[in-house]
Amino acid sequence: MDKMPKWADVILTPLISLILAMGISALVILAIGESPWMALTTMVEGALGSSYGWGFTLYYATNFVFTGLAVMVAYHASLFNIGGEGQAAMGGLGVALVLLYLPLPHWAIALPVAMVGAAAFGAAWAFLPAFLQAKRGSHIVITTIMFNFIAAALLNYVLVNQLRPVGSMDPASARFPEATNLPALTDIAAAMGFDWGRNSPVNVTFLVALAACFLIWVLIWRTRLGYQIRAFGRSEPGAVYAGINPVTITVIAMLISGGLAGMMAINNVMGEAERLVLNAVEGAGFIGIAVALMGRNHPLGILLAALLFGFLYQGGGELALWTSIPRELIIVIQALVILFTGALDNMVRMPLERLFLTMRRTSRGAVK
Amino acid sequence: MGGRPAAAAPAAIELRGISKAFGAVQANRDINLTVPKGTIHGIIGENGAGKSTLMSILYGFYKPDAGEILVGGRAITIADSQTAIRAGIGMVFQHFKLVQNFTVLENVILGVEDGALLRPSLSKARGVLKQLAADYQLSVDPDETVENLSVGHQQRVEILKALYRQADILILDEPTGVLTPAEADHLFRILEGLKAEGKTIILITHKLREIMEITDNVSVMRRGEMVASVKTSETSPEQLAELMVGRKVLLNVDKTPARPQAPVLEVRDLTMRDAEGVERLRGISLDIRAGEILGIAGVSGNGQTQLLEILGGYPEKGAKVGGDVRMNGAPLPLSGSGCDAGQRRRDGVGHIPEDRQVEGLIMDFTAWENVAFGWHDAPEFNKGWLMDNDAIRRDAQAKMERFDVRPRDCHLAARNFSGGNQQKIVVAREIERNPDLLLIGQPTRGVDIGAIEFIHKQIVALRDAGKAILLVSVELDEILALSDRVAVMFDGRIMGERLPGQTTTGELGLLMAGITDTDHTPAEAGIPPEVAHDLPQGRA
Amino acid sequence: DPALIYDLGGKFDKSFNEAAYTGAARWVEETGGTYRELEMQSEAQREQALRRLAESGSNPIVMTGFAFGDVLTQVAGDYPDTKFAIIDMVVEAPNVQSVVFTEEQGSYLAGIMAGMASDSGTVGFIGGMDIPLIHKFECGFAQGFKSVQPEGSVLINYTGTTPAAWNDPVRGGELTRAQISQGADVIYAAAGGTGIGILQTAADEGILSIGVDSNQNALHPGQVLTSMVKRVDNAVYEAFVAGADLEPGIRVMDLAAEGVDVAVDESNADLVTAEMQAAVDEAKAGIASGEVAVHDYMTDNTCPAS
Amino acid sequence: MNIRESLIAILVLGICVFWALADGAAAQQGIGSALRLMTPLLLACLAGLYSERAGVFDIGLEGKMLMAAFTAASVAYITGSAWLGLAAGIGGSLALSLIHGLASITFMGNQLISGVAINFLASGLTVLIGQNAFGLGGRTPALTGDGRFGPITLPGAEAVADVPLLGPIYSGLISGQTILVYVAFAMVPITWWVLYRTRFGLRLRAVGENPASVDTAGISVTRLRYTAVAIAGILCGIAGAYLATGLSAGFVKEMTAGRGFIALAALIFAKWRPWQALFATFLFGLLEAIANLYPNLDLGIVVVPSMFMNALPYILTVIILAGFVGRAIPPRAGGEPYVKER
Ligand SMILES: Nc1ncnc2c1ncn2[C@@H]1O[C@H](COP(=O)(O)OP(=O)(O)OP(=O)(O)O)[C@@H](O)[C@H]1O
Ligand SMILES: Nc1ncnc2c1ncn2[C@@H]1O[C@H](COP(=O)(O)OP(=O)(O)OP(=O)(O)O)[C@@H](O)[C@H]1O
Ligand SMILES: [Mg+2]
Ligand SMILES: [Mg+2]
Repeated sequence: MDKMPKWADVILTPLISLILAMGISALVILAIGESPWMALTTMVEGALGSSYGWGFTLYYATNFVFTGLAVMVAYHASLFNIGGEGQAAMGGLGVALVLLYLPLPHWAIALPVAMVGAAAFGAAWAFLPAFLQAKRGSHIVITTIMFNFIAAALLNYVLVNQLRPVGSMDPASARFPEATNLPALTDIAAAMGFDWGRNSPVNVTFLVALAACFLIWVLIWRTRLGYQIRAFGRSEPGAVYAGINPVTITVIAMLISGGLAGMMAINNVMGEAERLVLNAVEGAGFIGIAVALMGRNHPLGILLAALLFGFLYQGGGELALWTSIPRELIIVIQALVILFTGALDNMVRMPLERLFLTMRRTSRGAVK
Repeated sequence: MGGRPAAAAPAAIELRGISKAFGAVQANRDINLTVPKGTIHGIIGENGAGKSTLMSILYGFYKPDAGEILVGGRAITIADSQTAIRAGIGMVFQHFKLVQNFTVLENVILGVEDGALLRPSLSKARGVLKQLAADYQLSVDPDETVENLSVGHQQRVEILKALYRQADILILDEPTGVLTPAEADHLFRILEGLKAEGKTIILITHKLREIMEITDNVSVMRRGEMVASVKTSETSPEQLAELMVGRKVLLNVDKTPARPQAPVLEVRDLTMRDAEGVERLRGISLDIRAGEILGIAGVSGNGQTQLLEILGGYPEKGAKVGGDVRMNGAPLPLSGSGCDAGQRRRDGVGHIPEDRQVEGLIMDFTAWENVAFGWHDAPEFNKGWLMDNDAIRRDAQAKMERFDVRPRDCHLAARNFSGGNQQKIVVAREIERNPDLLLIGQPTRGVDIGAIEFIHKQIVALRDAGKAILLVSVELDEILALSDRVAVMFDGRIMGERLPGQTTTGELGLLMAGITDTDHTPAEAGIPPEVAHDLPQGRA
Repeated sequence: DPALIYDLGGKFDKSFNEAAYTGAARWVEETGGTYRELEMQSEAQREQALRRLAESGSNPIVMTGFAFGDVLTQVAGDYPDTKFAIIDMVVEAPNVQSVVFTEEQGSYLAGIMAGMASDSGTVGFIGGMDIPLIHKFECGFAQGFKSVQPEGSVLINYTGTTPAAWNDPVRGGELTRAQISQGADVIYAAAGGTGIGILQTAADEGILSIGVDSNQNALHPGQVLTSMVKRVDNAVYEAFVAGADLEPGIRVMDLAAEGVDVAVDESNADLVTAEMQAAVDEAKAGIASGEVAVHDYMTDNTCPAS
Repeated sequence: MNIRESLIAILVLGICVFWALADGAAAQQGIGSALRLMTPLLLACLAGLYSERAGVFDIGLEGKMLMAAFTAASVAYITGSAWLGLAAGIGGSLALSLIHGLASITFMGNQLISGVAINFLASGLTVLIGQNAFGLGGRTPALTGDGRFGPITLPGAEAVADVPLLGPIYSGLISGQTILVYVAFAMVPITWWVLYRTRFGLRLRAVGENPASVDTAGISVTRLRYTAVAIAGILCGIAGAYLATGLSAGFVKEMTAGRGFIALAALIFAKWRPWQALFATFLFGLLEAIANLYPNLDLGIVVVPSMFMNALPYILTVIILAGFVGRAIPPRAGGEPYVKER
């Protein structure tokens, strides 16, 4: 029996939580002697006020969608994958190898091939933790943390010693061939005849991310595999009774998860940097955890949470770029948003539920 | 059974106008109840009627929205369980509140330690426990970890907890749901002993026989309200059943003699060693023919679970299984590929597992999702790559209709149904698959009599449709009522087979304790002496 | 107005970016002018920052760090009227000045001083993240040391493989202790914020350390042998002074151009003996005349001295 | 403890003995280094142990340590007293614990999200406040003198310094650490004792396994869990203070460098037990110390690049975990808020 209408739970609760987070952020900004209003307008203007700002917001959101989905798929199998960071980094390696060593004449061909490369490398990096968890009971949280460090070391080695052009100071691969560069959404808009700014990093990968949201939704809630993943995640003995093989499902779920995290590389490595740099993931793997949890492990929620974080990233970036507010403030704001919408949500929900319950009681009383 | 008259003395417990709502659900509505001192008071009611809630309020676990509680004639506010304990109330919950990886001693002293250090409390408790064990024949090894105890012994621990806290008023919520007849009988003798000492007991149960046997008074709840309170001596099971359910209930299974045909399942010399190397099955051989129900009686933990799991296609991890099992003449693989629960289902084996909440259902899934559970590969539930959710929902709705699952809402999560209704979902799912062989474990554990009647009918109907049924139950009554043949399991062996019409609970009870006709001492293979001496004596 | 963009490490990294800031601050002090400054949050922002600054009329735009190289190559052409200066990287474009430092030369001098100060014949090098740039420091240092003590040995450690390697003073301290236990009595820290822990531990344990980038001698007076200063501040200052007339092309900030040097001031005056100073001066002259060739790791990714 | 349970201990001691025999001097330095490196890990690990044993998962160990490192360094700098710094470190960490408690106990929120938020909060706030207060980009000025915890020479250390075996161990390793190291090590038997020998420990373990059992015994689940979370805060506070005022001399942004996560890994490794936590964190410290001492392992044919030596502790962890440690079962009620009525 629901205590309050679904819309209130889905819209009202997060909204009020968000307002609370913003309120506290405003206090923090006041405390460091800046104007919250100016900060807010700068953020909104910077993130949403121009095609340019939107471009960045969506670009970041694309990263978070992939890592968020990665966390989500594993989470449904009751696996806490905090290895998104390493898997995304390895995905970048996959993209780089594919694009540097395969002759791909056009981006439309390069994209699917690179996606395979990214997903394969990301999945490969998730395989061992998954296998060890399933077969040996090695806790996936430890192994994925360890694999993040190992991925960083491996990537460092490969970039510095193998992929770096001789004489280059930058531990980064060579640029990918021109032909494989993904069109930015602004270019697509221009080709379709309207002007949507230029030079913003959001590219076709955003559309891939939207498709991924949809496909993952289908996978989890519409396919047998998804059903098995969810059933296994809720009850392992139940899954065994139902003929669902725990080892297979653990491995498959983690492969999908790792593959998704790896796919993030399409956006940042292939779409934006157009070469592989060190630390290309920049913490998106960890943000993915927050995004997935805040999105209540549902693709639509993840999309919204990713957009919110994209907004915070870009708005916050603008704030740091063009005002004297230090960039760490944005981290604080992110923290508050995560805290209030993700962990303290019941602080808002409980009184709301009580309100709706009394409202229902009194209205029922009035009818009688 | 005459409790001493308590005419002048104040009632041990008096509840006045207790109401409690969980969100929009009114679990208790304006309840009044008086329990005289030194009596055993029964409370019955359908699943979800509000019995557990009412008792939890009395024990300070929930706070009532309205109402008054009088203990020994004095009105007190029971804000938490500590208050209740201090007022002399003890409660054994329906779902035990034990810490599984603690020892018995640790569980007993939790919350009533004597000081900041454990050692003195532990040694004191050890002494008290020894005394209690002697006084009430409630012996358990104080140093054993609770998860290693059988449910029956876990319940003893719960009772010991209450006695250790010197409870004068003892509430037991469905204590016999998990007990063998012998254990239940033993429990009742303890309760009578306690009553003789002047203690007051409130007993919740779904078993009318127990009400009639031991209580002085009985109260009936329905949909959150107290609909009747009567003297046990002035009522009958039929009347109580009707009060409870609101309609007439058939208390006995109505079935015609079996007409068995060709064997469906042939098990030869089935053995099993678990991952730790313990022998769980020691050469089981049995046959089940189409159109008959083979009942397996036995104290739980004697290999029934392993038997069901192996036949169901999922022997526990690391187990070694040997022997030969054939279904309709074809061998069933017992390990490796081919031995999985999905394949078994395709081979025509249905399975109602012993624990509906851990295995049979995914509690967070909706009812309709659970209707496809285990059968998610079935062609009618799938459309190419995708699952056909509409088809599953239609199927679920129809099944819930036929099996009278309440509420009839297939979008509700399984955990929001009462236990009886959860069980109906599982039964509907497995029976309606029309399997050649149906494995059933504990079909009616904790289910109210209305639902029991229904589930029993369905099982018999399946038999009459010519299917083979393996029924495992610790309820001897149930075994005797449903089975066409009864096999008794003890320590991984079949001790013997009987025909229900030609045996008694007494004889079966002996077999369950590992005692055969030729051998009248308890078998050495690890049967605790207290079980042996708890055996029911000729209650036919 | 000119503009300055700091790399991801941030303005106050106590080393490279901070040196750039110092240069800009000096310019402000001397000219009273104003400038814009930005700190990067993410890789993707680099291009955005460059374009926005260029479009808003900042000129010249100075950026610190090789990581801007790739982006600048893309962007510079779009703003032919804006001058850019990039530090630590060569970008070939008509409106870009590429400022590169000969860290190997400065490190060579530091190596000479270490070699003369070391009694044990063992010195240490601790780098931050394991990237080529830092190997350049390492290699120059090793060559300088070997030129004094050909039989001596150089212990080499890197803090890590993630950006956390730049901010882990605890690890830096432990690496220092590890090197000390292996006999090192002078340790050269090229590790950003991690270096703070290295210099601290060296001071605590009573051995000498060598700072990097900025002059860190004063952090532990009398215990920091010297600092291999990399005059990013000069590069920034000069670029700011040149303003829109900034000269494109490669600008090599070598010893001769006072782009790199070993710092001697009152904090370490007592440590630098006269013969040490003489040896350094001699090496400087040798390098200037081409008599002493210090190998640059970057040319072939190898180091003759290790 | 059976053989399997004490495997980490045997392994760790085995490595130490082998190392000491092979290269005594290096081993002494390496083990000393391991002791220092493990101290913050151990404290954070025990912090997690209290919290998680009470059923509150805590992935915010990193953030709490970071906050503590910052507040400790700031106050130690301002007052010149390491002890006041320690108090401030504990205070800073406790403040975050309170938030975690509020979110995961009172408001029955998601404990993982709360932990993530705390990590972000600490990472942002430390630099923000630090920059505002000291203007050094989040660094605090270097601590000197009494602003730091100095090494303590234990009685008799000099006397036995030259005795073989005992000398290197007692004078070289055991003596000469800062007080906080001894505190950390003392916390292991104390934790064991509290957990298994006191009423509080019994209740704490019970509330992490089955909060309903505690509730029906008339004990407040909320109060117990808050206490546990607060203890976690105090221990993280000591860990952070040790990082900033014991091991180094001031705060540098992000100076915890992932140690909170390693502590978490160690906690799982140790299966939530105090003695095993000691050995698990020692193992991590030891592996790191080994990697520090042999940065370029020359295997004759190939020189193992430093990147791989850097990753070696993590690789070995995975191998050990998969090879020996087996399944780790967390406290049964862990991660779940105690909800009585829905
Ligand atoms: N903790 C709870 N939170 C919300 N609702 C609850 C809770 N416990 C019980 N309820 C509601 O209260 C009603 C009464 O439940 P209760 O457990 O008292 O039934 P019962 O009579 O003990 O049933 P059974 O015979 O199955 O044990 C249920 O229908 C349920 O909806
Ligand atoms: N914590 C709870 N939150 C919501 N509903 C609950 C809760 N606990 C019990 N219920 C509901 O109360 C009803 C009765 O539940 P309860 O657990 O008392 O007995 P039951 O499930 O009917 O079990 P049994 O068949 O074993 O007697 C069910 O509808 C159940 O979903
Ligand atoms: Mg019930
Ligand atoms: Mg009940």
